[in-house]
Amino acid sequence: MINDICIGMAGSGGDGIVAAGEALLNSAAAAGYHGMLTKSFGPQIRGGESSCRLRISTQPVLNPGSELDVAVALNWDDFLKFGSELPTDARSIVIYEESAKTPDGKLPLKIAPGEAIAVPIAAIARAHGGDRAKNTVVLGLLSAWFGLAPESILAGMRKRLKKKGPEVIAAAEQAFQAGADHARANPLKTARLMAPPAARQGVWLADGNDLTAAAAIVAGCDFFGGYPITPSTEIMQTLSRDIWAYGGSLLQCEDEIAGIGACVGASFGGKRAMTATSGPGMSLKTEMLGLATIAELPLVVVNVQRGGPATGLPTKLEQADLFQACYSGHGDAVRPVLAPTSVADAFRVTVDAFNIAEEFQTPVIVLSDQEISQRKETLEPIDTSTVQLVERRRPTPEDLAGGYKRFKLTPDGISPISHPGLAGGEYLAAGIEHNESGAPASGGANHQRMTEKRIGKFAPLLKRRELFLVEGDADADLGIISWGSSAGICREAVQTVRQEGLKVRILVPYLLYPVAEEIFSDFLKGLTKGLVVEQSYQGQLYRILRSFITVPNGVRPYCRAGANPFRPSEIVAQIRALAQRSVP
Amino acid sequence: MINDICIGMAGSGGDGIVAAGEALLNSAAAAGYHGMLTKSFGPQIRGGESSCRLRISTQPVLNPGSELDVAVALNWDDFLKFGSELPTDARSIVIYEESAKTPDGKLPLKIAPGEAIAVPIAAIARAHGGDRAKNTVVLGLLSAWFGLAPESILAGMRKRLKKKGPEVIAAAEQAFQAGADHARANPLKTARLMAPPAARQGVWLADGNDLTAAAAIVAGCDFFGGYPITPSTEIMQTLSRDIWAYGGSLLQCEDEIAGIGACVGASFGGKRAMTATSGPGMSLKTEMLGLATIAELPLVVVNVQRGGPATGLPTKLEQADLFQACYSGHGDAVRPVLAPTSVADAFRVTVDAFNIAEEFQTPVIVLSDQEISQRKETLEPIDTSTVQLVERRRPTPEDLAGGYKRFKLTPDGISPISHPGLAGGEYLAAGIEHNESGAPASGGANHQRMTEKRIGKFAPLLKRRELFLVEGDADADLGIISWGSSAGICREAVQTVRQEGLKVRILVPYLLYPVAEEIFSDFLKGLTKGLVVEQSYQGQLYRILRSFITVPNGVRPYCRAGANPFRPSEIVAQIRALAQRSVP
Amino acid sequence: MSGACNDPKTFKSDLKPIWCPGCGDFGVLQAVYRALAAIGRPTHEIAFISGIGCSSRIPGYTTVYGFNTVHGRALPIAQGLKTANPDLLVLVAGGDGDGFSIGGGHVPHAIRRNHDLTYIVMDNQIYGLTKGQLSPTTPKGETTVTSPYGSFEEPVNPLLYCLAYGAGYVAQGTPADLPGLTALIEEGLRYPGFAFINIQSPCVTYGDSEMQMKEQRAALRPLLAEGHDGSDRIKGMDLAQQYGRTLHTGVFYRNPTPPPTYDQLVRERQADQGKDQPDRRRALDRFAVRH
Amino acid sequence: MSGACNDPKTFKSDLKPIWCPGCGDFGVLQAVYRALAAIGRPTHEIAFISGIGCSSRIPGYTTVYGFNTVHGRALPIAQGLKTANPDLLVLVAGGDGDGFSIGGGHVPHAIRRNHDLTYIVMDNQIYGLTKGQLSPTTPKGETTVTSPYGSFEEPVNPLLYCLAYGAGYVAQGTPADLPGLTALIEEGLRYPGFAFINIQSPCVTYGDSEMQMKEQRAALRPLLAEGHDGSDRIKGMDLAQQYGRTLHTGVFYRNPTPPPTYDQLVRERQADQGKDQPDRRRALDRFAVRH
Ligand SMILES: Cc1ncc(C[n+]2csc(CCOP(=O)(O)OP(=O)(O)O)c2C)c(N)n1
Ligand SMILES: Cc1ncc(C[n+]2csc(CCOP(=O)(O)OP(=O)(O)O)c2C)c(N)n1
Ligand code: SF4
Ligand code: SF4
Ligand SMILES: [Mg+2]
Ligand SMILES: [Mg+2]
Repeated sequence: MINDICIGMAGSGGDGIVAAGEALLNSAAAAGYHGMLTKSFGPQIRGGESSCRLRISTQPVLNPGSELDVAVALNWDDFLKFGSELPTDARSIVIYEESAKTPDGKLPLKIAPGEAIAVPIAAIARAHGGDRAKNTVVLGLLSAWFGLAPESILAGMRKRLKKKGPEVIAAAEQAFQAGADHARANPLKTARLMAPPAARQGVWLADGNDLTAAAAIVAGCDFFGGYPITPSTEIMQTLSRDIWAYGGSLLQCEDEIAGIGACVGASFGGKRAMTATSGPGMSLKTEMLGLATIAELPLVVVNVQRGGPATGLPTKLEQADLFQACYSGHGDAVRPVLAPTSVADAFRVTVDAFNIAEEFQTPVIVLSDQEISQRKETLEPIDTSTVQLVERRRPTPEDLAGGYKRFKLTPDGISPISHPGLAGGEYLAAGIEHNESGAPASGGANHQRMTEKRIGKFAPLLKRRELFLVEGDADADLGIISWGSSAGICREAVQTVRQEGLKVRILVPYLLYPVAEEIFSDFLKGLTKGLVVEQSYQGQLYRILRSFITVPNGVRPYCRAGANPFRPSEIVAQIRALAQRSVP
Repeated sequence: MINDICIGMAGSGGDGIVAAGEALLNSAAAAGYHGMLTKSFGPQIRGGESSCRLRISTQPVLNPGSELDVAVALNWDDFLKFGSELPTDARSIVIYEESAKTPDGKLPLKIAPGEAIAVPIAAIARAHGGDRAKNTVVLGLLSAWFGLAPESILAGMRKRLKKKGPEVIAAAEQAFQAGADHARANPLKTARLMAPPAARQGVWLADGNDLTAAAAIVAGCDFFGGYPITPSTEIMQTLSRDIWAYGGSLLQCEDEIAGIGACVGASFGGKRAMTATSGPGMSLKTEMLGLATIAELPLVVVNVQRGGPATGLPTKLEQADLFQACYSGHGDAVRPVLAPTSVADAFRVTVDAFNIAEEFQTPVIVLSDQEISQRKETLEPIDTSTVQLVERRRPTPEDLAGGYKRFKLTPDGISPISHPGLAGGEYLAAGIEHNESGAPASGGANHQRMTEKRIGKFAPLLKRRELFLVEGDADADLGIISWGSSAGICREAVQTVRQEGLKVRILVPYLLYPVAEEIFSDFLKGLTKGLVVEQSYQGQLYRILRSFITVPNGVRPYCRAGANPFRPSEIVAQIRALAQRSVP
Repeated sequence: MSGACNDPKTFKSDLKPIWCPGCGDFGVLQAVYRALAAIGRPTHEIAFISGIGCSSRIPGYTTVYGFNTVHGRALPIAQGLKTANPDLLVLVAGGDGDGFSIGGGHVPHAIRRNHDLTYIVMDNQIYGLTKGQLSPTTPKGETTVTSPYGSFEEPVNPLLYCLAYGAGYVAQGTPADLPGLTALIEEGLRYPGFAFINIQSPCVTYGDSEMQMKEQRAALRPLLAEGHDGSDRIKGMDLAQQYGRTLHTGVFYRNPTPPPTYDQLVRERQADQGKDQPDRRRALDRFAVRH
Repeated sequence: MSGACNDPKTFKSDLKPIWCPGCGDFGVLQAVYRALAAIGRPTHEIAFISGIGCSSRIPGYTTVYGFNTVHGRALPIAQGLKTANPDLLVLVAGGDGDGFSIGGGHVPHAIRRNHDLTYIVMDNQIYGLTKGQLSPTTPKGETTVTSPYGSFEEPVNPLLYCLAYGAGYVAQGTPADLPGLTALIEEGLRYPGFAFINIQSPCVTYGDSEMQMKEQRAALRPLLAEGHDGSDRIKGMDLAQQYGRTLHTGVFYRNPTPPPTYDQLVRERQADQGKDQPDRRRALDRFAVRH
């Protein structure tokens, strides 16, 4: 019995391989397993190659896994196009279309897999409903060989095909059974059956973009303004369906500048506003972010990172927009930057982002990434009844009585904020430097005070330990820091090496900026070696940390450019090697 | 006899106080003095208050000076509006309009000046040509009291008024003489006459924007695309007059995105291109900078910094766009950032910027600032005959013969670049990640290689010691780092304290990014204390340095928000205090 | 804020305008005071959004909620404000550069969405605030500090553009005819949908002579007097072609049957979609695959 | 590059188009090959600039100098290229979103400057590359993934806009009529000044039916056949109003007396200002106040 399985599949666009992955994850989730699914496509809009990676486990999973336990290739050309995204090793079981066999029978893989099985998938499919049934045959094969929730798969299939009538359902069942029969008739060299899932109360399934959109609704988002861009578009798509029902509204704008501009307007009007984009759009929003900063308007900006610079790698993972998130605008400005590490996190980070925006009257940047945004993941049910929403500080009647000062210098740097509609709160908001009343003011002393206010007000944020996750051994001399979707990979790697007896600890910041110097320094205390792991060539978080805190010499960046994600096994190897090395 | 004088004057818009400053500087320069003039205006376009600061010296000057030796107030309201820009102290001589006397005769200054002289400036003017002659009377006063080049002033006046006819000239001469007569009739308590200038071959006079534009012409600039924005507009204005004569062209575009876009197009076409803007425009150009980076197109982008964020302080000095210059775009990208420290520097930095852009096929950002851009400064004549222009690496016939590879991976990371018009060099430039030929490529390994190429190619730049200025004592344990217009203030402060016997050294980087780790580390070696001086609230260079090199604990940021510039005397005081402090 | 909402003085703030003496924008400000007084809504129910430029300073001189944003982006900001707060009366103002150069990409979209906004452009054919550069409405051949030998480009035609974009109310006025301008702004504010008013507001410092107001008054050609009552859009477009040559004032086009505004459509959809009064806290329920 | 410049195959690159089977852009590409062959200039004298979108991939499928830039900015880049290199033949291409949404602010300025560019928009009334969102030309009420209950906004009218902006050549074609489209592109390339060609290029994946080409062929309404020869701009504007309802093909307007292009004016000024052949190294001489 195994507890965790990692399956990768690839085929041509029409093969429905991604649909098979979705069906398998849905069924496994319904059966009570944990799991996640990531998809990858060629550059074509339609046709071309497509693939997915599926991980199913009896335990919670933190990432899409390491080398594949099972690889399914409907043809080798397509499979090989995904290179490092579908890595096999000497332990993998490779299932491939029999007719794709090379004349010499050799597999086009660098490492010979543990077991290679040619299956006449197309032929079986043709016998049971035709070419389009190939993915159903694959489901049959997988469910029988690996004991993957056959009942649940069949139930899902029936539900999905209900509208198409009983004949279609029957044909699908036959294809599925034919696959399963083939598997039973050709058992694996070593059986690898999944252990049954633990009994669970509830299982949720979501991808990052969809959950972010829903989280925004829970967080009271009244307005969304945006412009489509991969891989963030689904946030707008979901909200364009759902936001109206809650009295909210949405503008698909003419560009990203207008998108964030509309949010600035809505926020000026007292509403909770959000926009979502990716790198190129983020670059265009830079000026408007500065306006929201100086006018001290709450605003949530989600950047679903993809590979850069410029158009870069629109459909691939990279974590290289951190510099931009922290430092993009002209002038002295600080904007909080948060990052989820998983789909589940997307909920709390989105709610936190709205709350921080409102509390501190500031734009907040959420750095999601391509992986989180589009991977489907099982979640524990989220209890929304405990969510606390923070409202911006409204002026009291006294504030409004004697000449309302929108930018009043208060001890905590936060001034009561009015909005159009509120009698007595009229003021001039502006992008120009202003005095407490909002009138333009160009003096140096005033500018110093106002800059201090706008930056100093974030001090309490740096104390919020709940925006950081620390796991592992307090007495370790080796530590890992990682963020975003790389963090889930590192957390698993840390668990693995700790089970091997190594002492390690890991810090995962959800709040990336401003740098919570004390929290990072506390974590680093006692460390002589370690890694800051991030999917960017420059190791951006490492650089930013160094500029605020003393990072021990032995703690080094471990990073590379995107589209070639880390695997837990790789990080495990790095930690092992580092543990053995003596650092002077 | 004195060798250095610092004069500040303020009045209403119509008073012509700035014109008087200009006339005085011109005359002093023509006479062989060194000097500089900075101007400051109220927010009004016309009318309102205006002021200037003028420093004249027998020695080269590096900054506008400390507290004023001489203050001229045509009325107190206007004078006081300039607060810290026109600081007086107990040594200052204050000359003010008699009718602006307060009833109790007290001056509205915090510190009583060394000498306060009420002059019936308006009355004298009315007797000699009317109200408009007030500034001419002031010139007469100053030239007589301080021995400031009367012949040269008169010659300048005659030249300027030539077109207006002999009567106008005679009236002006009378007003000037009346002022001088008044001064002679009312000598200062202690005479302060300027020493005569040293004999000099040539004296040039220019402001930063004008010199930048002219430098671009020398540097071979073929194309300028831009959009007006204070305080950079004069660069475009000068080029819109001059560029055509050299076969170049210019587009005043509809916005800053189009401005830099046009430059990207011109550069793609093989031309040397430049744009100039300030913070808000820079924020808008972010996306296009990424395109130029990934397409590896040479391009010079001048950012004349003003106060931020957002509209901020459009006419005031700040050095807070460094974070943006280094880190603004999405994705992993490095773009060289250069900064002049004076008007004279604007020449070499502009030429360097074009050369670096062409050599490394990259956008280069020049961070000028409001002070440098608009202050007028005397310069030593620049010998343009020794200027070397670097051309981008063109493809050889062999490169073009066998399938030209635009992004060929070469040992130094620089690939021969063709351009439309060149037969055989056809290629696809793109914002999307590409392979060596330019075809879109989304694989991780290729992306890693290409990122490495784009960032690694700058390695030779980090060895260029000529892009750094080091002055002072090699055996000092106290050091200063400063950049941009603050650097000239610090250099003078260092000279002053060294004359007092303190051991200090100073590093002024013209190349701010990428960080030349070795050069900075060499400088810091042996230092136990010091200051990184910059006009930004956050101390941006200090932060960036820390993220790459180990900055000794005793070396601290000394910084504040803009519009309230440092003075040499202030830095001197800081250095003295630091020298006395023992650093643990 | 206090004072009667139909007294123009109610809308005058303590901030002293820093425009040059003789600038046309003073008159525009007066017309705005009067038009707002004619509408009579309280100051806190009004928002006045502008970009950057001399003209864009105007909201600061009023007592309503003002937002002096960034150059060229007043319209997107106003649209977000209005969409999320449909009960507000929202004015938008800016210069020719702000609106038709850097902000030109936003105009067609604000118009085709038909937000209920009133957009007044103080068209002085120059960049005033930055001291005299070529603006998109500067006549071809004109010399400015950035076109010292004369400009190469045909000017933008704000009136024709906005008509082509489908604006329901398109007018032109001048502070040289203050009652006329006031009436146009008032009508724009009352028009249910996007209203565009181009104002020939002279820049006496970088563009026009000090006598400009007088000259304009002599050159005024009220459209009504020419028999154009604004109901014929094509005729409006034809007349708009004379922009820059003839100083037509009045209404080029007024849609006699205004279609629903964006804000109305939004409210209908909200009512429609929200009729089951969903609870925000249940927005995640749909993610459950096993209960 | 080799091959005869009047052979369409000369312009076909090795990169295989990754458009969906049936996408209209394949036909546009063919028309471009043919039009370039008809012009007969060598590949290295041609530059093809695009934005981002399915349609914007087109330069990569040709053998000329291509630049697949960023979303919406092809026109400014092309203008800089052409101004600095007036001898090149410069084509610009993109989608309806690229050109009239994010890039919409650049169109009027490229046109009023009258750069000698040929701009072809593959108008499929949808965002193809990002998978089916509302585009500026999507008809009002249409459902897309971002307008699941129908869109609120009136579509942009690319033809009317460009006519209002003053373009000297405005045409519409479709790959369903390949010879017609080829002729329009060729004429656009030959037109001395800004030429705009709107192409009804169906997106079969997110917009139109697989039968779209056939349907278009049936719906074609050549302007010439309707008696419009393109010389009357106002009539062109009137016909352009039917955009989205009638599939007119052909030339809406062609300026019979094309004014000088921007590039010509630039050359004249260069010749004029540069007649004394100044030396770049002397550009600083004017700063001397004492010799
Ligand atoms: C992004 C950006 N670009 C440029 C500027 C500089 N700028 C401020 S106002 C202005 C133009 C003003 O002209 P217009 O809009 O016609 O207004 P006017 O001053 O003539 O009333 C410019 C270019 C800016 N503030 N922000
Ligand atoms: C700045 C920026 N915003 C958004 C995107 C995402 N994006 C790419 S293409 C596109 C729209 C494509 O539509 P269209 O221009 O009509 O071209 P089509 O694909 O339909 O041919 C969008 C929104 C981007 N690449 N860059
Ligand atoms: S510069 Fe022109 S537009 Fe600006 S305030 Fe002065 S007159 Fe008015
Ligand atoms: S998505 Fe549409 S526009 Fe894009 S390639 Fe496919 S059919 Fe063509
Ligand atoms: Mg203007
Ligand atoms: Mg499209």
